[in-house]
Amino acid sequence: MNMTQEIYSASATQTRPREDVSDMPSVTPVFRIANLKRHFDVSPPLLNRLLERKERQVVKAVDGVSFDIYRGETFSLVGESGCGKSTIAKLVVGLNDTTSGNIEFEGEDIATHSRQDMDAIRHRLQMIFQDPYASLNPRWRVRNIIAEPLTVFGLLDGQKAIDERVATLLECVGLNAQDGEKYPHEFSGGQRQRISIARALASNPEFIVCDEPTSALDVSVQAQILNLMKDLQREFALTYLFISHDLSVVYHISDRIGVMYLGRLVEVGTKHELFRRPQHPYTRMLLDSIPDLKMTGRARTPVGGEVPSPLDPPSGCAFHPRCPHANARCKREAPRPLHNVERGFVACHAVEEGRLITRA
Amino acid sequence: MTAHETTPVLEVSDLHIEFDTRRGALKAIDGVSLQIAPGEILGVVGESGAGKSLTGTAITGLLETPGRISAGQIRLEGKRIDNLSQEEMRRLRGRDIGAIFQDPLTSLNPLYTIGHQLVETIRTHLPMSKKEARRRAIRMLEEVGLPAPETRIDQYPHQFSGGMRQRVVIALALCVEPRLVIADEPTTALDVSVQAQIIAVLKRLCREKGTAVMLVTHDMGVIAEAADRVAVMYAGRLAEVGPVTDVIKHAKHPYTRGLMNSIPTILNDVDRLEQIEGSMPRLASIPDGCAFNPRCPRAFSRCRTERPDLIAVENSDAACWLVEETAMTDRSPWPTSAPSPTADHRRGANA
Amino acid sequence: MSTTTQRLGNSLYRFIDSDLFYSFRRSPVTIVASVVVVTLILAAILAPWIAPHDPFDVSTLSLLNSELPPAWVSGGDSAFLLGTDGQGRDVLSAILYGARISILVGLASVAFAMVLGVCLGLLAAYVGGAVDATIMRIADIMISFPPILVALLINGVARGVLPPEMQHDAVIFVLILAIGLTTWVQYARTVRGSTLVEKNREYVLAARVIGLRSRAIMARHILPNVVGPILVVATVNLAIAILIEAALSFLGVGMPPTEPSLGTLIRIGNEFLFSGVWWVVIFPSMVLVLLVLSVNLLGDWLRDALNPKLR
Amino acid sequence: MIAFLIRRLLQGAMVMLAVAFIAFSMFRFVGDPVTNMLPQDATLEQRAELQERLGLNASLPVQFGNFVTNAVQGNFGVSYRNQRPVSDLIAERLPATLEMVFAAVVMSLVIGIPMGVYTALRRDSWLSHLFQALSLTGISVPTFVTGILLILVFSVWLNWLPSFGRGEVVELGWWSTGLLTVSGVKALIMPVITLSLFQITLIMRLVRAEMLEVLKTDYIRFARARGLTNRVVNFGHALRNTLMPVITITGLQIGALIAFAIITETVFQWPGMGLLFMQAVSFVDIPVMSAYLVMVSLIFVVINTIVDMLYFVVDPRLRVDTGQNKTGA
Amino acid sequence: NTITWADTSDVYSMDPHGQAISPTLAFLHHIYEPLVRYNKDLEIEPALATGWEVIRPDLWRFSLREGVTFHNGNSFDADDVVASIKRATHQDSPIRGNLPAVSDVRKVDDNTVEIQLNGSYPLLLNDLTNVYILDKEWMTEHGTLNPVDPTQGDQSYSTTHTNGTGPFVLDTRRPDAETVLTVNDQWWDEAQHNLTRIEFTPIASDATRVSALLSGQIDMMLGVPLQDVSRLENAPGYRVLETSGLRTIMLALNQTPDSLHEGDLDSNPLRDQRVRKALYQSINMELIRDRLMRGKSRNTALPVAPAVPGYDASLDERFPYDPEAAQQLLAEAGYPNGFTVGLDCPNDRYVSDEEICQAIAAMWARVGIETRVNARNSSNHWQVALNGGSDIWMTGWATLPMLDSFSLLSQILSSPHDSYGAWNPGSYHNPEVDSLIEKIAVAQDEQERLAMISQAFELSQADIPMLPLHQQPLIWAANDNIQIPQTPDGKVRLWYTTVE
Ligand SMILES: Nc1ncnc2c1ncn2[C@@H]1O[C@H](COP(=O)(O)OP(=O)(O)OP(=O)(O)O)[C@@H](O)[C@H]1O
Ligand SMILES: Nc1ncnc2c1ncn2[C@@H]1O[C@H](COP(=O)(O)OP(=O)(O)OP(=O)(O)O)[C@@H](O)[C@H]1O
Ligand SMILES: [Mg+2]
Ligand SMILES: [Mg+2]
Ligand code: NI
Repeated sequence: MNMTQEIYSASATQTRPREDVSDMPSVTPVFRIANLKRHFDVSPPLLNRLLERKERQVVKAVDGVSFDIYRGETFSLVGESGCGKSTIAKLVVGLNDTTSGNIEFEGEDIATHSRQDMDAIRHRLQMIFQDPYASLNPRWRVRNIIAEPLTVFGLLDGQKAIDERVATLLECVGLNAQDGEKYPHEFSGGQRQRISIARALASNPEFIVCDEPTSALDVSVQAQILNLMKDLQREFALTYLFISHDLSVVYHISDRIGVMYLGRLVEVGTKHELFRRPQHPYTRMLLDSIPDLKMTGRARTPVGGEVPSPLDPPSGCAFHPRCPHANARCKREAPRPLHNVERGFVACHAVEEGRLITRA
Repeated sequence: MTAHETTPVLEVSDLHIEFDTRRGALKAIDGVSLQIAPGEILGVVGESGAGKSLTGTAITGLLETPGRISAGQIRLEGKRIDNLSQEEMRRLRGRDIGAIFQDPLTSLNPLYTIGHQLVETIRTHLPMSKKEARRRAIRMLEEVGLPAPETRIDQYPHQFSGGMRQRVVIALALCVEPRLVIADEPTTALDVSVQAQIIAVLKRLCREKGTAVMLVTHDMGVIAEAADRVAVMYAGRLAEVGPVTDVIKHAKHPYTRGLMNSIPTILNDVDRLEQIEGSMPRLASIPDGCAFNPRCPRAFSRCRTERPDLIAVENSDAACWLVEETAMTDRSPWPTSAPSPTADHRRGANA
Repeated sequence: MSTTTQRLGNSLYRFIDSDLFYSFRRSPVTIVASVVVVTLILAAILAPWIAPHDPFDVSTLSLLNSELPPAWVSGGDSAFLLGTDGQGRDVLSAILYGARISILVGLASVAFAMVLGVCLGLLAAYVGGAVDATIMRIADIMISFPPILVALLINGVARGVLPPEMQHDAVIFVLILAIGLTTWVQYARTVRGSTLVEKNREYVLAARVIGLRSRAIMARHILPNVVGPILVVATVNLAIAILIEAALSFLGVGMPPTEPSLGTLIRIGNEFLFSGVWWVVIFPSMVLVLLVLSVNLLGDWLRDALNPKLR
Repeated sequence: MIAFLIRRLLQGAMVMLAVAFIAFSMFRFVGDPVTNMLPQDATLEQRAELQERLGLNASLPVQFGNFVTNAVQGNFGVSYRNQRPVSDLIAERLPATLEMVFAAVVMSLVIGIPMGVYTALRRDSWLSHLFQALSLTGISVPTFVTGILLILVFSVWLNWLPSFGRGEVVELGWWSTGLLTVSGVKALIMPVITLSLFQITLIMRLVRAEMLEVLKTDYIRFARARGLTNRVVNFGHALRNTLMPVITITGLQIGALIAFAIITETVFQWPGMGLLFMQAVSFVDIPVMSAYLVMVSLIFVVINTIVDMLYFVVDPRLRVDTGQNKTGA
Repeated sequence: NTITWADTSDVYSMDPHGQAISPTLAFLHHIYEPLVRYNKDLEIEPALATGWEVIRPDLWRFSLREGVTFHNGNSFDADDVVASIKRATHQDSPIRGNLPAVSDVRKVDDNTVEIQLNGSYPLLLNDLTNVYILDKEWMTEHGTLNPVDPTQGDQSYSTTHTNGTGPFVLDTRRPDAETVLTVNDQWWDEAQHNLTRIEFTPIASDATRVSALLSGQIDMMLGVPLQDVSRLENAPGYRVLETSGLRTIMLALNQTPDSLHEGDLDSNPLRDQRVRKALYQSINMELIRDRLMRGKSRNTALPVAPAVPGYDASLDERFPYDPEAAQQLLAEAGYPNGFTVGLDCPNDRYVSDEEICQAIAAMWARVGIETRVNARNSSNHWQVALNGGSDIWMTGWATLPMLDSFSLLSQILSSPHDSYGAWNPGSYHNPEVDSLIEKIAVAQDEQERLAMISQAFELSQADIPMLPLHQQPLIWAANDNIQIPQTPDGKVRLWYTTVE
């Protein structure tokens, strides 16, 4: 038996999952993302292309991604750097325009929304960012930072109402109401992330995108923030799109997880499905590469090779150069999602063909 | 303990580092003592600002004003190096002490080929012709797992990926076979998958060459995987030092314990993580007594007045009064199950 | 009411406690420089009240008083502390009024260049694409053209275009325009650079998530964060603007002798240098150098103080 | 690389055209050459006739068209004042200005860079402070004041150096050089000092600032950590990286120097292009003014292009792939 | 013996017919010669012509000097004179205006030429002093028989090369840097100089020029700034040469427009003789002379200098300086509180031009006239002034090259018509003066002519068409060992110069 398997079985036996797939909070997706694409044109200028016979270069940052997010759940995206996680996050909150595909928020396609239409729903979507130092305007008082969504959306009238709301929000995220008078640099990283969260909560959103909210924080602080997020989720019935490359964090916080590789989702499943029975070879590899505390001295099985350049992704299944199970078909043909688990899928020829035995 | 049988490669005793600022001297490192034996990998962990890098910097002699070593000694293979002249220290660097920095993207001079940088390093320390040095450089690149080193040696840093560059940096740090390598967060800037490769390379090479390594990181996973012993730093002090398994599994210091427990794991499903309330104090406002006392759930009056030294307990040393007390009462300081997390998270971080 | 005063007090305390103020207090040279600058600016502003004579009021000039040496030199007249020029104009008063014009031209052209440069820089960085390319190309052209030359040209054109009776009053605006047009590039570049950095900062993304319009983001978020570098450029450019004005006046295309700036005073006085009437050139030169030097010192200090990397 | 060059050249052509147009349209306004070209007793008809002959009555686009067509062929007309082909005049003056500017550039680099390096490396030594203080004074004293003072001291009081002109020159083909005679070199000293004083301090401050930045970078720290000698770190690594922006600025500054030469040449009566220009301005010698502007912009364009090319030589990041560096993570 | 000297601007061209600029023509006189020339007392004397007779009022005959050779060795004869005068009066010649009366020139024999005028014209000799004779063969050889018109993009061999008959030969020339002449050993005249070499350098900046003299780089300079005179006088080894020049500085008054450009008066006070007189009487010329001009200028009531034919000492009495009277006059004219007026000045043309304007502005201010001084470089100044854009403007008139009062009368005091009154944009108009001027133009009898000139001056003086100020000084400085004659026309004649 291999190490990873040991973990899977161990976790399966040790604890019961908090919630089962069947008692998920909702069955209607809040978000329905279908065949979403976002390409960036990074070609050299025309003259260079003409003279140096270079091709037009396009980064397919997100290249046909489909998934649903259900009300009240935490859906996570994991994957190596540059695989397109942040791009999806930005697309979802409307910071980026889609190249093609749909983003349906409660049945409305916001990808094609006009500015005005978008304004109407904007306050229901919020975002928390990675860098607690860069995400707060250093020249603004915390009070104003948190109040900004309130004033921009015109949610509250009167300075007094706003002040009260800010105070409540500050306390809600575990800070003092008086802290509003201070400037961001007077806070530690963790406290700043709390301020970010308070700002995100200000407009009473239903849905929050969290782009690596803890990866810049120390573990002890990370625990505080993760706990806070969970508490808030319960209290305000929030839905999270959570992005991270730390699998342990993802495992801890999410209900369902999508694994991305070079702009595509290779596997989606509930966290227990995914961690106990990873199907895609890439998911397995990722799981194998998690360093784990309790396994001191164990050599991880490093994933071979490096992430290919997104400018020039491999043909067929983008993972094939690093995949131990790749064959000719993998090189040729991109796999289609195989919906073989509830609320999830896997995109792999080997799984589809049954060449790969699902572990555990 | 076996580390004392031979002279340690590195011996830091009671190191103090201060920064002269406008508001007086700040004690950034306050009495840190460490030893690393040949071939041993000492992991140094701690929160951001705990003083990990500073310790490493002091050892390599690269501390810059306004920072200065205000007390303590640093010995390399028994020889004092903290009082060496700049020039003597420079000769030591690279030859006896190698260093690896966090960001491989910026550690290499973009204007020179990696070969140039390798050869120049080798020739600075070893009397070699250019040709020999180049041959050695190619061998080094091969050892760190750079494919096709003969051709890639003449390329510029920007032609390499992040992981490859970090391999080059490792080659640079190890090319003269130093006795000690200070690796300051060598994998933080890299992807998880690449991280594992780099750690593997570093570990293999140091084992093979018997190089002692001080591996600075805040990633417990990396420590668990690579280190033999761990030093946990908190607010410029050592909280605990001990063999990696002991520290991780049976931490003696409440901070270490809290730290370990706050790391999410896929081994079990928990709804809430255990959390240490508050955050590390700023250097200017380190509390009296144990630096951890305001955040410590088990702090008692002595902790607030008297500063604990490292106290040996089992295989480790921990700077905690609890350890001393329990040693006397001969009872494990910790109940088998962790104390339940504080009830109200909202009172959290107002330290 | 009390909260505002408290807040004010708070801000004051914050400022006094700030690193900026600390580094200011620590640098005697900077303190001296700022005292000089403030004194000169005050003296210039208050010139109509503190100057012993009004050099613009020609009816008070008398050739009988021409070329009197400074009061302490034999032959000097205590009514004319620093002596008089060939028209019998009090040199001290002329310097005060001249500094007034030099500083006015300096400040106004810096303000003009700043507004222009900041707007264009923000626009270029935030809109990007063709707008960016166009603005920056123009900037490239402008920067490859030395200010003196451009200012000479603008001056020439203005002199030709304006009806003769307007030229007299327009000179100062022409100078401001000319100097402003030649120095906006630095602001644009600085702002563009900083904006490109800032606009991808997450706090800007956060504002965009809220749906804040670009203009509001630029004004409320980005601009306050790029003032530091702008301030540094502005201080340095103030010195440069004063020098350009002086150079233009020296070349004879600046302020007319009836409303002399420091540069004009030097140009006029220069002709007297060998003839022993040194005070008409030495004193204005000293004031000019002192002014520019102090502004430069302030700029230097500000640059270092605002650059955390150099601390 | 080729694409880059072509883009640069196109850009240069655009600049030149823009400059030509600006220069040209502006000259309609700078004054009336007629009064300078006729004796005082000239009659009204004589004046009208001269105006006509000068083509000042033709429409602007027509004049501009003629101008550009001629200018492209190197024909800028004949100077009203000197009555010689402007191209000859410029060719005659060019060596004087270029020699002075070149000497000033060399001087500012030779003095400015070491001073900058020194002040960056020994930030707290008294010599550094002295250099710093000097540099501030250097950028605060107007060029003309410097020039006047130099003349006063070295020509009038001490009588060491000539106060005007180029001294004796030697003709090397069409290039006349003052560098080969004692009096030529002596004549060069004060103008060059005047001209380069500002540049020296500029270069020094630039080098210092860049060097300080570079010294903070990781690769310098890493170079130190590798035990490289101070010399190698400071001069092999730090200086080389520092010099990149210095190249650009120096390139740009050559342009500025040519412009500042106007003042220096006026003060020292240096028979260069700047003096020619100033004389042309006061005489309203339109052909000379336009030619000067076009010439100066041509020099800028050429220098900037050379500087850009230099970058390709110096910076390996540009040499290999131009489009790539945008996509880095 | 070398003399190195400096003037404020360079010689523009080496072609004596390519321009009409006085200093350039004066310089070229060292190389080329006219038929008749001025001597050092400003009397006309024979040069290449030995004699002349007026055959008819419109036909003059000149006998030419024999045995003269050009610098290239060619001999001088009537063909050269004919070719040169034809060249100078050619349709495209820039110098055509200097010979307005000549309609034709004919060779009679090798040593005699006849000049045909288009009417009676008494000033032909004056005009001829500025027309130099070139060698016909040389011109033919180098294709420069036709005049050179730089405005047409022309330039020719003669712009940069010379071949004259004068006392000096062009050695080298670097425009704006240095022009070197060496002595012509073959000169026909007896040399009164002892020079072997002349080096000429233009130095525009006054301060630089003075320091060049003081540092020994030059031996002589023109245009000594007033403020440096005393210093040079006191410096050992130097000598200051000064004389009152021909150039009379005046303020011209614009009576053309119905209202002034400056200020918001809706009448033109300058049309009122009382106002003009008030302006006149409120200027304290003594003070200006003593202070600004350091006693070097010569205050004048006439627009011409004493050396100019037509000058009449009896008329040269200024209205006294009298501010009270001026105020009185202003009040009488209906401007008891004065008015605002513009005073336009060149700042690079005359001695202390701008300063004089400023001083006058101060004086006028004291009688209640607010004066806006606009100083411009001369090309801008003239552009504005001659197009009627100024209220009051400074102008100077030296009557050069003609050196006769007629020049001033016809250009400034005559109302504008035909070739008259080009410099009278202010529309001064007095029919009596106009008709006198027309008579003066053709008067053959010198005495009668001068009388008429005096009469014209007297008539116009009463009108106060402009405010005459002074004759500006001509100040040169040279090393002690240089002897050089100085004439009011300001021309340097080095063939009279000796160096010890
Ligand atoms: N504005 C852009 N222009 C061009 N390329 C872009 C842009 N934004 C992102 N990309 C490219 O798209 C790809 C995906 O980027 P993205 O930021 O979504 O990755 P990520 O998964 O969030 O990575 P990380 O974990 O490092 O945050 C990358 O290759 C990136 O270079
Ligand atoms: N130049 C300096 N001036 C003042 N304080 C400094 C300076 N450099 C470092 N410090 C302080 O020294 C302490 C230790 O810093 P150090 O870089 O060693 O932390 P670290 O443990 O490496 O943190 P990280 O994980 O963020 O790298 C920090 O609190 C820092 O604020
Ligand atoms: Mg991301
Ligand atoms: Mg660190
Ligand atoms: Ni032991």
